[in-house]
Amino acid sequence: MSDPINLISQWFANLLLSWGLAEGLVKVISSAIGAAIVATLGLVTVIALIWVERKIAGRLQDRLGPNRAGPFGLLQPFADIIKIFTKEITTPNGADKVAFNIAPVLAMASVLLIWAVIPFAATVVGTNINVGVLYIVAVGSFGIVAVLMAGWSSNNKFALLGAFRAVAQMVSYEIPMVIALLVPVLLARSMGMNDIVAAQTPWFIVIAPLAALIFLITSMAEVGRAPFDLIEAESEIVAGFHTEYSGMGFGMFYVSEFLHVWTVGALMATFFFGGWSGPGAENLPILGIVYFYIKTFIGYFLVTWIRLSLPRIRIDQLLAFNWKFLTPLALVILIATAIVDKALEIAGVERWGYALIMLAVNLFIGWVTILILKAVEPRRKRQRVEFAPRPVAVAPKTPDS
Amino acid sequence: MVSLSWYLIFAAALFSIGLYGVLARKNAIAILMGIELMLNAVNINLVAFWRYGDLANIAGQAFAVIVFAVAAAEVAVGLALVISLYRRRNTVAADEINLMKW
Amino acid sequence: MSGLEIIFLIVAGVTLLASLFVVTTPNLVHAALWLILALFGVAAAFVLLNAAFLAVVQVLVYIGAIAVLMIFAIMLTRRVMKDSGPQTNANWVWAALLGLLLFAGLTFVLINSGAEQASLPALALDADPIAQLGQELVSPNAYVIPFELASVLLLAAMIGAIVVAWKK
Amino acid sequence: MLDNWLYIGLFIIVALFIPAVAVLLPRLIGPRKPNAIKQEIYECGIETVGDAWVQFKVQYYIFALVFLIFDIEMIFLFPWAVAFDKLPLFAVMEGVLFIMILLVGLVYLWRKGALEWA
Repeated sequence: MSDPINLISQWFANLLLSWGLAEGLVKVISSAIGAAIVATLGLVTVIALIWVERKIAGRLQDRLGPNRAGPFGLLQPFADIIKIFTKEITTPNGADKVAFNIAPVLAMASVLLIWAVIPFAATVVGTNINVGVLYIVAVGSFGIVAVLMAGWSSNNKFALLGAFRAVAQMVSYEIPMVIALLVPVLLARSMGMNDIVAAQTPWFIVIAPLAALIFLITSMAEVGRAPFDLIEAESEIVAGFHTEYSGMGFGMFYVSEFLHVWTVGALMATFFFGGWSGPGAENLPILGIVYFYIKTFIGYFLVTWIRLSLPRIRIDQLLAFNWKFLTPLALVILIATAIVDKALEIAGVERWGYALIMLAVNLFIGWVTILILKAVEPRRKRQRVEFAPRPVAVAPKTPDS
Repeated sequence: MVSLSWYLIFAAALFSIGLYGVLARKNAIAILMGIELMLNAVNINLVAFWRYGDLANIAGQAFAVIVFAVAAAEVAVGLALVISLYRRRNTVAADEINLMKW
Repeated sequence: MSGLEIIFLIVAGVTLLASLFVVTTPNLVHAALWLILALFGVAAAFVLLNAAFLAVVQVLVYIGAIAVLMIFAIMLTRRVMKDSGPQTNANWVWAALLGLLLFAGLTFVLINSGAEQASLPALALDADPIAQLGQELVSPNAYVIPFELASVLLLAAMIGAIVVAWKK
Repeated sequence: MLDNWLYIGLFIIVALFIPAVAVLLPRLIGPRKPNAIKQEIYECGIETVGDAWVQFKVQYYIFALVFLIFDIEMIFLFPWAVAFDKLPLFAVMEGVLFIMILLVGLVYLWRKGALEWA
C-alpha cells in the first residue's frame, strides 16, 4: 500500500470517526475537503501557468517575458493577483446586476467542475462516475450559459454581439468534439474516466489518431484561443462578452480561460495518451501523478504553441471548417471505427494486430480526406503583384529647369 | 426513506406550474417554457417508476430518452414558428395570432 | 429525517420555486435563466433516483442546448420585451385555479394510491443501466423502432424548423 | 453510487464558492468611487446610441438549432457505444444506420445553404 494520498484520507476519516461523528457526516466532511483540495490545486496551477505562458509567449516571440519581479519574474503572477484584487469593480449603467455578477462565477465553476472526474493516478481520482465523459461535456454547457449571461447583462452592444458569436462558435464545435469523444468511449466500452485510462493498451492516440486531432482542434475552439479567438477579437468587437468587466470580474474569465487550456491538456492526456499510465504507475500512484502532469503539460504546450503561431480566422471560415470538414470527418471516423472494431472482434484479432489495423484505417481515412481536399480546392499559385520599379525619392523640380 | 409518492407529488407540482405557464402566459416563447416544465415532470415520473419498480426493466429510462428527443424537436420547430411569426406579423403574443381562427 | 430526505426536499423546493419564477417573471430572459435553474433541479432529482446518465443528458440537452436556443429566440424577437403591458392573458386567474385544482386532485389521488408503500429495490452492483439501455435501444425485441424513429423525427424537425425560420 | 455524486454535489458548492469569494472580496477591499462617466457603457469613447438590443442574424438561431438536433442524436449513441461488447452485428448496423441518417441531415443542410454564414 504505497499510496500516501489514500492513506492520509483514510487516516483522517478514522480520526473523525474516533471523535464520535456519524459515518455519513464523516463522508460529507472528507468529500468536501477532497473537493476543496482538488479545486484549489486547479487555481494554484493557474498561478503557475500565467507565468509559464508568458515566458513561453516571450520566448516564441523573441523577447524575454516577465523578468523583473523576483528571479526569472517568478513573482509576476503574485503581483498581478494583488493588483487585480485591489482594482475597483465597475458595473455599467443599465446592467442586470445579479446576472452580471453571477456570470464570471459560473464561468469559473464550469471549468473547475471538470476536475472532479479527472483521474490523477490509479487510485487518486476525485470520483469515477460511470458517465464521466458526458459529465465533462455537460459541465461545459454551464460555460455557454455564463457567456450568454455576461453578454446579455452588460447592456453593451459589443458584449452581446461577442456573446452571440461565442455561443455560436462553442455550440458548433461541440458537435465534432462529442463525436470525437464517442471514439474513445467506444474503444473502452465505458464512459468512466478511469476505465478509459485503464483500457489504453496501447494508447488511443495509436488506435484513433484522427479522433485525437479532432478533439484537440475542437477543444481549442471551445476555449476560444487563437486561431479561434473571434470571441474576443479585439479589433472587431472590443473584448467580446467581457467588455464591461473590470477587476476580478474580468479576472475570473481570464483565469477560467487559462485553466481551461490546462484542462484541455489533461483531457487529451486522459483520453488519448494513457492518462496516468506509464512504467511502474500501477504500483506507485505518485509516479502516475508525475506521468499525468508531464503529459498534461505537453498537451498544454502544444495548444499554447499553436495559439502563438497562427493568425485569427474569419467567422465564415470558422463555421465552414466546422460544419463542412470536421463534422463529416468525425462521423466517418465513428462509422469506420465501429464497423472495423466489430469486424475485428468477430475475426478474433487481438491487441497489437487490432491496433495496427485501426491505425491503418485511420491513416487511410486521413489520406483520402487530403485527396478530397486537394480535389475540391486545389492550392492556388501564389500570386505576386508586380509593380514597376520606382525611385525612392525624386528630386524636386526646380522652376528654372 | 424518500418514498415514491414524494417524487410523484413533486412531479405533479411541477406539471401544474407548467400548465399554469402554458395557459396564462401571453408570450409564445414563455408558453414553450411551460411545456418544457410539463415534459420534465413527466420525465421525473418515468424515472421514478423505473427506480421503484423492476430495475431490470429499463422501459422508464428508454422512454425518458425518447421524451428528450421529442422535447428537442418540439422546441426546435416551435421556436422556428415563433421567429417566423415575429418576422411576418411583428408579434409573439399568442392571443394576437388568430389568423386561423375564422 | 435522513440526509437523503433533506437533500430531496432542498432539490424539490429549489426546483419548484425556480419554476414558479419561470411562469411569473415578466422579463423573458430572467424567465429563461430561472428555467435553467429549474431544469438543473430536475437533473439533481435524476441523480437522487440513481439515473446518472439521464441527469447528465438533462444538463447537456436542456441547459446546454434548449435553454440557449430559447435565449437566442428571445433575443431575435426582442422588441416584445419592451412592451410594458401585462405578460399574462385575461385567463390567468382561471389558469391558476386550474393548476391548483390539478395539483390538489393529483396529490389526493397519489396519497390514496398506495405509492407510499412502494419499496425501493436495492441496486445490483454488477448491473450497468447504461449498457442495458444501449443494448435495448438497438435490440429488435425492444426499442429499435422508437430509436430509429427518433432519428427520423429529429431529422424532420430540423428540416422543418430551418424551412420555417429561413429568411429568403 | 450516490457517494460519487455526493462528492460532485460538494464539488459544485466548492467550485461556486471559491470564485464567488474572489468576486466579492475586491468589493470589500478595493476602492469604490463610482461616477457617471465611469459607469457609462463602453463604446470606444462614443456616446451610446440606442440600447444594446440590436437586431441579430437569424443565422445564429439556425446554428443553435442544428446543434440541438445533433446533440440529441449523439447522446443516443453513447449507450450504444458503452454496450458495444454485447451488441450483435445487426445492432451495430442499427447504430451505423442512425449515424447515416445524421449524415443525410448534414448533407441536406449543406445543399440548402444553411451552413453558409453570409
